[in-house]
Amino acid sequence: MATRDLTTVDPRVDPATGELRVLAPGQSFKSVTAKIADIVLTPHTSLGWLMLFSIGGAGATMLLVAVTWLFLKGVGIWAITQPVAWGFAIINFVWWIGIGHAGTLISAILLLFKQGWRNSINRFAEAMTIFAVVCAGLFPLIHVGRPWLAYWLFPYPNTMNVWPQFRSPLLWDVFAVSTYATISVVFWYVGLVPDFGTMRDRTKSKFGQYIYGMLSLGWRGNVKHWMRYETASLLLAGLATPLVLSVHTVISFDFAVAILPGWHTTIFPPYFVAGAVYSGFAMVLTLAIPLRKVYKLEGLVTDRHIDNMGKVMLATGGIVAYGYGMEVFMSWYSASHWEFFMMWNRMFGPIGWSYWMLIACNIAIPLTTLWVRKWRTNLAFMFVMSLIVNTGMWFERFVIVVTSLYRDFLPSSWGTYRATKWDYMTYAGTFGLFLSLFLLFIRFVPMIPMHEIKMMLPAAKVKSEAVEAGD
Amino acid sequence: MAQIFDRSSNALARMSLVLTGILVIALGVTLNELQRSPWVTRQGQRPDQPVPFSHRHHVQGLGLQCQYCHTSVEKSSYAGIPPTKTCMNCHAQIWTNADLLAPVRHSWATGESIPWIKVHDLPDYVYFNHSVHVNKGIGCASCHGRVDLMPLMYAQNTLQMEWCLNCHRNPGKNLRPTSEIYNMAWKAPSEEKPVWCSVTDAKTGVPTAQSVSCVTDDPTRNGATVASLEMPTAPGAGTGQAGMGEAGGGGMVMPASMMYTKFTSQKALGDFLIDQYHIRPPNQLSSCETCHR
Amino acid sequence: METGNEQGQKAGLTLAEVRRGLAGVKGKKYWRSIDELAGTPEFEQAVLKEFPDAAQEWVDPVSRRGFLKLMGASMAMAGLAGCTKQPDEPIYPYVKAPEDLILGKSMYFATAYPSAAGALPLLVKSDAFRPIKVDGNPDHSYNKGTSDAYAQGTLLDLYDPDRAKKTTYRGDNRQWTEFMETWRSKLIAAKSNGGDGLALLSATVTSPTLARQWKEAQAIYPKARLVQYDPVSRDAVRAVLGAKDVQYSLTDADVILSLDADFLSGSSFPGFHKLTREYSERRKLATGAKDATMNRLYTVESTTTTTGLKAEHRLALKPSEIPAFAAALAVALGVSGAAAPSYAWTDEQARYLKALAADLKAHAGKSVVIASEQQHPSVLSLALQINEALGNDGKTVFFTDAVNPMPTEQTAELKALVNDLWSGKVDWLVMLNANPVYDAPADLNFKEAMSRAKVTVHLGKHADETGSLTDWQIPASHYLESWSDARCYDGTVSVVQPLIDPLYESHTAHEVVQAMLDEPTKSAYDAVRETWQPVLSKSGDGKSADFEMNWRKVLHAGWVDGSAYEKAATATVAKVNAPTPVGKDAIEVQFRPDPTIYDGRFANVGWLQELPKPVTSLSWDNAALMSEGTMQRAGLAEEDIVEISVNGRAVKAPVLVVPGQPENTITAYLGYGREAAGRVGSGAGYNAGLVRTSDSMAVATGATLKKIDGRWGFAVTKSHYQDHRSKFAGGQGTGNNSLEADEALTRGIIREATLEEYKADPGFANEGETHPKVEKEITLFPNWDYSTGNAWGMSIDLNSCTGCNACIVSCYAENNIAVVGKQEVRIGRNMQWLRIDAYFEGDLHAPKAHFQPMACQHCENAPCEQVCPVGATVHTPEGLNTMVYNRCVGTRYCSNNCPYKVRRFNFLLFSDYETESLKLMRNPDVTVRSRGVMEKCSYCVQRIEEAKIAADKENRPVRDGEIVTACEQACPATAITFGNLNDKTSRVHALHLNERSYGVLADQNTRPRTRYLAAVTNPNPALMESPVEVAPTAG
Amino acid sequence: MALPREGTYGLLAEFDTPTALVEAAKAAHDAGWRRLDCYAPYPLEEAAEVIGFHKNRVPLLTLVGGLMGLCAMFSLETWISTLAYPLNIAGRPTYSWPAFVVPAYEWTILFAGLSAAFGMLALNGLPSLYHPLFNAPNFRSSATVDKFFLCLEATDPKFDRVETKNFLEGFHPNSVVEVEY
Repeated sequence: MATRDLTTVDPRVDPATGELRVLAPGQSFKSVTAKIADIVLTPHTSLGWLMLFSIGGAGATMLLVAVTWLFLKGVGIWAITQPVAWGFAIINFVWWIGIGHAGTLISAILLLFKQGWRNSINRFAEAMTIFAVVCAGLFPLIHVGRPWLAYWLFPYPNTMNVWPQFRSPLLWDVFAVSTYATISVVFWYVGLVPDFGTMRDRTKSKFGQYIYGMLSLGWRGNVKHWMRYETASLLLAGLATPLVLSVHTVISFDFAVAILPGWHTTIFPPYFVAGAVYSGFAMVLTLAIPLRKVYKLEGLVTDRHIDNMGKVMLATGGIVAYGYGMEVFMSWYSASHWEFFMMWNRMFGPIGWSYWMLIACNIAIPLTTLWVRKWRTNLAFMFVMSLIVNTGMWFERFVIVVTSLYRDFLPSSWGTYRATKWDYMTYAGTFGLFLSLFLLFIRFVPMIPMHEIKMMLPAAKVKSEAVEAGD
Repeated sequence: MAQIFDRSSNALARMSLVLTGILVIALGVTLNELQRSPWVTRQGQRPDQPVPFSHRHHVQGLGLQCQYCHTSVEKSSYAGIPPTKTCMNCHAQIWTNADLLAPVRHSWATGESIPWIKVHDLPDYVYFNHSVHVNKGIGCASCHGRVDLMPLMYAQNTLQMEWCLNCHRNPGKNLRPTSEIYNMAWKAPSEEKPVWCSVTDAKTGVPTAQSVSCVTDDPTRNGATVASLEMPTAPGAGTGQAGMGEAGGGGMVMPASMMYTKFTSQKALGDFLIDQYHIRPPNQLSSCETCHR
Repeated sequence: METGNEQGQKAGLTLAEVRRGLAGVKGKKYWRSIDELAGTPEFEQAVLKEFPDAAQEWVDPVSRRGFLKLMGASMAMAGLAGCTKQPDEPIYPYVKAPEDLILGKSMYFATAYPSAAGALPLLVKSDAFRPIKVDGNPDHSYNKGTSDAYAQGTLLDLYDPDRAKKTTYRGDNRQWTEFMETWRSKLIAAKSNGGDGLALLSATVTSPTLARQWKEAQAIYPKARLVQYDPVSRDAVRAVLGAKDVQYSLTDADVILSLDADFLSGSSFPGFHKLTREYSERRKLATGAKDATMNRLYTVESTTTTTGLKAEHRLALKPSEIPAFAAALAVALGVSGAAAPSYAWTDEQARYLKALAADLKAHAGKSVVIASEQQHPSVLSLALQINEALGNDGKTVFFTDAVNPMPTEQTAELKALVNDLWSGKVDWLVMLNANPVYDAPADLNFKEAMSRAKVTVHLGKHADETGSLTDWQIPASHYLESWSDARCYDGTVSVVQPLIDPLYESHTAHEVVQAMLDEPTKSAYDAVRETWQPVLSKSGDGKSADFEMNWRKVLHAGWVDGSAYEKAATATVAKVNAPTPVGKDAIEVQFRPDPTIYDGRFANVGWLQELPKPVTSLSWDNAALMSEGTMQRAGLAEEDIVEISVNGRAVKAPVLVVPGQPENTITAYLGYGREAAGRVGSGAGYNAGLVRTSDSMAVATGATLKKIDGRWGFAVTKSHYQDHRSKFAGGQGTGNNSLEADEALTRGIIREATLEEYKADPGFANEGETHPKVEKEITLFPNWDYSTGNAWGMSIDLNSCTGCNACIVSCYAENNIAVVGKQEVRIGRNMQWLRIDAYFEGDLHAPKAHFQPMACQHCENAPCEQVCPVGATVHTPEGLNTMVYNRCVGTRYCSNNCPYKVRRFNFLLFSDYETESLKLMRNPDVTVRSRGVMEKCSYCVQRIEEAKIAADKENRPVRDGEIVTACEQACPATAITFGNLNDKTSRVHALHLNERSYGVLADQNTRPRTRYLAAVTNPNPALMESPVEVAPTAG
Repeated sequence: MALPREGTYGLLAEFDTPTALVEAAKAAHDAGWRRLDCYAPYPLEEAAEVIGFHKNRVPLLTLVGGLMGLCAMFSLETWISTLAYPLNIAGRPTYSWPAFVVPAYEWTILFAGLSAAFGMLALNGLPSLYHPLFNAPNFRSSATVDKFFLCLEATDPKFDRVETKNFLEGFHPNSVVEVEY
């Protein structure tokens, strides 16, 4: 019944299912191709793009300055000290990596679950992943005291006959993150190959033809190729799924394996992963909502997507909330003074405000409002919400790293932590880097996978009798 | 529309893929070689010294003892570079006008040091101690090579960590009787040139050398009638632990002078000396604090 | 990375070269340019506004070092081995080698550090003739090898790059000979009138030779005068005992009373080393629990000191109340003729007095009362009378001739001199190692007075406040550069022999005074020999002996045998009556020698500046120390700037609260607010001397406090956070007890019992919920086997440790630890490998405190090792947790995972690679750590290896006591013991088996190799209702 | 296979709908054609089915790759910690296999993923930037956009320029063009 009414009132709803439509009606192979490819192929670059890009560039430059100064002077220009020997660098690292997770999740896990609606957003979600990992990967490299020796973390034959120490979670990070970056890039590129083919065939410029031609590796849509291609994509998805889970698990080991109260927690892996997806989807929203508006993609990225992403955030946010809850519960239930004091200090210690900050941003605000579909499909609301959640997730890492460290076992060595301008500059700088990379992406690469959209069009269906015909 | 790429491009594309692979590997191999190359290690290079001092001439030719110049090699971590005075001991009388020796005379006259260039130059964070090596049966030649054959001094070995570990992990293969430390021409024992060693039962507190005495010609020929088969092979209840009390070969009854064990391989001699000299086990010798502080 | 090693030898070999290099080098400012400003509140405000730690980064330009680091980086990349391709390194061999020198082997020479409190016999380590470590002389009966913070610091004082380097006349360079000409000609002229108008102003004369020289000069110039002055004088002793000194012996003292005498916290108190040793020996409880005996310490003091905090019963009184209390005690003990001013003691105080008197009576003859020398003379006088009455004289109290050869009442003498200066009676004023412009009493206005003299001469190590104003400034030689002699506490004469040629064109007081004699150019060396010729020319039984041989013996041993003073059981004690206290509401300001930089003479010694002061943990500053009550009544907060007006003078000082400080009492440490101390000392702290007048050298009363604008940034190395935990979180919520100590006790970090409890339950340290015992068998993986070979371990006796800091400075010197500067310390980047944690327990008005030296515990299951991705910190077969600097990439993960937080990280390039003189000082056996590298206590691995090699060469095991860590070596209380746990006969093995031995945080299963002996106190049952000290009445 | 050949590559028929393509392909396959291929702008399973393409070897490659990664890393870790330079780390056993699992796990995925991607390309004979089909004018303009193609290749024994053309036109394609090498 309800669906009937909806059809009358709401054009966005698919009368067949009563669900919001994944694609707006009236798309054809040609129109889809044109719509998506022409965003890239248009020779004229919009002023808005240029402005944004210069902002991004400025940010990236600031990052460069900050890092140069860092290399000249040493990590001492940051606020890190005794006992808080890790600070912004590690916080940002975990934060960015977390954001990356949504991309892989959308492109891999939702693919396995045959969630058709993912097709419209997985391309730029993956791009976001890669750029986020780039920003994240920067930090472990620059945060070490002697960055010019960072390559010692890799096992390679040397004249010292010494090797990395494989019991250290940091070393696990090296492998987890490098694998994650590689697989993400490969997955992304594989997805791009056929579309590069389309671009090759649509672009007028000789140069464009060469570049896209090479990138497409000579793709020509042979159905056998398509079959292998589909298998490979599925396999990659199947591999990326355990990978994405493992990456944040390993990162949570950086803390969970240590003996520090507040770090030494078995619940970290699951709630780190959930938190990662949480923040990741928030970031996808932050990007999708403006993109959709600017490039008039409402037809391809519909309210259905926004709505679903809202639901995912609701779910993951719930898991995160459960994680916080368990931490508090265990600090009481474990009857361990260390745990108890840690939790007390987290809540009411000198920088307890940061804990309440994260509770507000990650639980209080989102988990009370995201239940309502009306709000879930309200763009402005969702945009703001996505920002709030990412702030909250940053504070989660801040709380874990700093408030656990600054008051640990020996009261005599308690200290405090005050970020310096260099901390802020480096952090802000990575936004610039991320922004510029992302802008380059939407300018030169089709931001929505055309062949996957085409598959979803009604015209793509082969009338069944055709196959049986003649038997 | 026509083709974008011509026929050859397929071949090219695949070739380039293969080439990239090869290049990466090649780069790795190069770097790996580079870090061990003389360009980095200075191995075998002869720097320009203020005086072209020839070890060959002084050691092989004139038969000077190593310690005559490197006085503190047995006592200190630092073997010692001879003061100008040491040179002048002789060169006040001979070659008094040789142009080659002008820097020496200048130094002697003005009291300014002769600025030699370090040939065996360890990184500053490596704490090497000559005295313990010399006292524990590592000969000069083992590290410095046949100095007596070097007209101009150069580093025989890389002196890189891997090279040090090579011996610290298996000291036996370079050990020799302390009496042979300064013998440049010392060769590991073999069937043709065996070595006979005897043990005066080593009591703790006496310097290493005194507990073992070795000879290179058969002691049984000159009088000592004891057959070496009566010998306990490689006497050694020794814990191999420096100074952990009872030394190998303790419970022997016969007078020391008569009890010679014959060694025909470096392996056997090495094991024997490891016991006698209480060489620390590899895990201790290759432990970081041994060289880095 | 670099070691002192290479350049050490080079430098050692061409000293001339180094001297050239030293001429006018400006070293690296590890104290950061801004620290010179740091004094001014404006700056502090600016800094506090944002990022105090980063502010400097804009200031100082990108350093050459910075670029080198980057180049190093690229080079490192090139040679994958991580060590860059090294440039040619030169070797500079000797031309003629000294025959007794073996390069690479250190030599040890006996000498002594002369000080007004009595010389400290030393054995100094010298590498290639560069003194690199100062330690006590182990053979000397006075200090038995122990030392103290000051003495350790004198090493850096020697190499201080800011020392005066040239003789100057009104600012331009002159030769020493030119001065001698003028000086001689003046003397010749003055001979006729008996030297009228000649005045020498010297720091307390400690050298018998100098005294002899002066006596002879006096004979020639009867009208010339020598005035001695030190801002920390011993006038009280002079007033009471004249030319005698009093000595204490605590070996047989069951009850010790300290009347404001801070004899445990540092060598500013005469006999510190001996007293601390004897005090702690009586607290070792070596006999085990059953028949354990201990001494008991009462402290009545006017500011919180470690002596007070170590005391079983501490009573905090205002400075002016102390004499009255002493008098009251004397009366209570029936001292004949003692009269106490009537004063309203609170019940607590009265009760304390009663119990104390009773306890002293009960231990007549086995007790001792020690009085402060910085108090009103009556305190010392009364203390001595009490001792006499108790029959302690001859048992625990002895009298000898004064340690200083020319004992005088200095303040009075200085006053007289200044009057003569004003009245123009002085035309030549020669100042020897004194800095009166800075430290003379403010009312004398010495600066002006000095200008009245026709010619002023200053012989000093630095061109300091005085030296920069005098006509002549002559560089003075450091005691490690020059010949002299001095008497130590028991009177034994030590010969001060130089360890190194003077680094600069410096000279000694001996030479200046010698110039007045017949052989004007006789060297200090000859002068000293001349002094002791008669003594050393006869043997013990008075027969004549070979002087040269005896002399060589003396130089070898370091002291003249049998030169100790006779100990008399009695002396004439001047009876001084105790003045009436000024009343509870009057604010008193008392002046004390600083525990780290004394009277300012060590102001430019980075080690001592950065050293956290006992009790307050304050470094790089002094402060107006007051109780919280006083602070609140004055409407102040910590770090506020307060103007203290007293004696009609005023000084601005930052405020810091001290637990246990008596109300309305402000303690001001001397020695700060220097203007011409050098790059380190100048501008640090405020000059308390500005309100110190000649009639209130110890205490100034009737001060008024006024808050003024601005705030001060303190560098306090430990948070002294007060508890605001709500009840549910287990807090008392009074906001008045230390969270740290509460936690420290709950977590079993500090474990303590009273003697009774200990006897009843010897195993108290390893029982109960907060004192868990850890079973080695409970483990997931097989335990590593350390049963063979050496297993290094350490034991620290918390009962003995008095928190005097000697160990920390010793560690500085031994391990080339960098000084980082105030700003870095403020944000917690101080580099000391060893720290002394002080936990205040209970009511902060009358706290109980626990001192705990904390360095790397060398855990067998070291959490730091497991998390290092490059294996830069690993475990050695002998159980050391070793740190390989040159493998470290600096992830700092180890520090995060270290439960003891004893690892230190070079966040910036803290080590000074540029200053020439400092290179000479470095220990060549320890790597100088560069930027980005983690470091920590290594159990002095360089000493371990040295001993092992020596032992291996002799085919013997390392003997117990053969390896002594730097901290152990310095400790006056012998609280630290290091050794081989596998050696069943070693001391440390026994101590680890002691029932009081426990591991800190052992419940984390870290299995520390350093274990602590739980403290046991011996309180007086009569005062047990309040086992903690008595709170002063809030005024 | 990249050898330049002369003459005809095959005949190319263009269709508007996937259905038309599938029907034509099925007919051709039933008619005994074996050297034929279909081209579509998106994965068109049915087309592959009807021309007899059922399974591929990408999964096998992936499995092999994964196992290689696993063995490589785990044995490297074991060798380093127990043989190359055994050190006492925090008193842990030198062979701390639980710690070695993580990197081994990551490398399994890394190698598997790479083999999947590159295996797929290799099996598809990519890159092949030049291909005769690109000579067909209509192919490049629309094959990757919205049109569906069936190509009967000259190498098939049944191939005959005229018959085959007629045969294809039987399916009413938009066009049938001859493709040159």
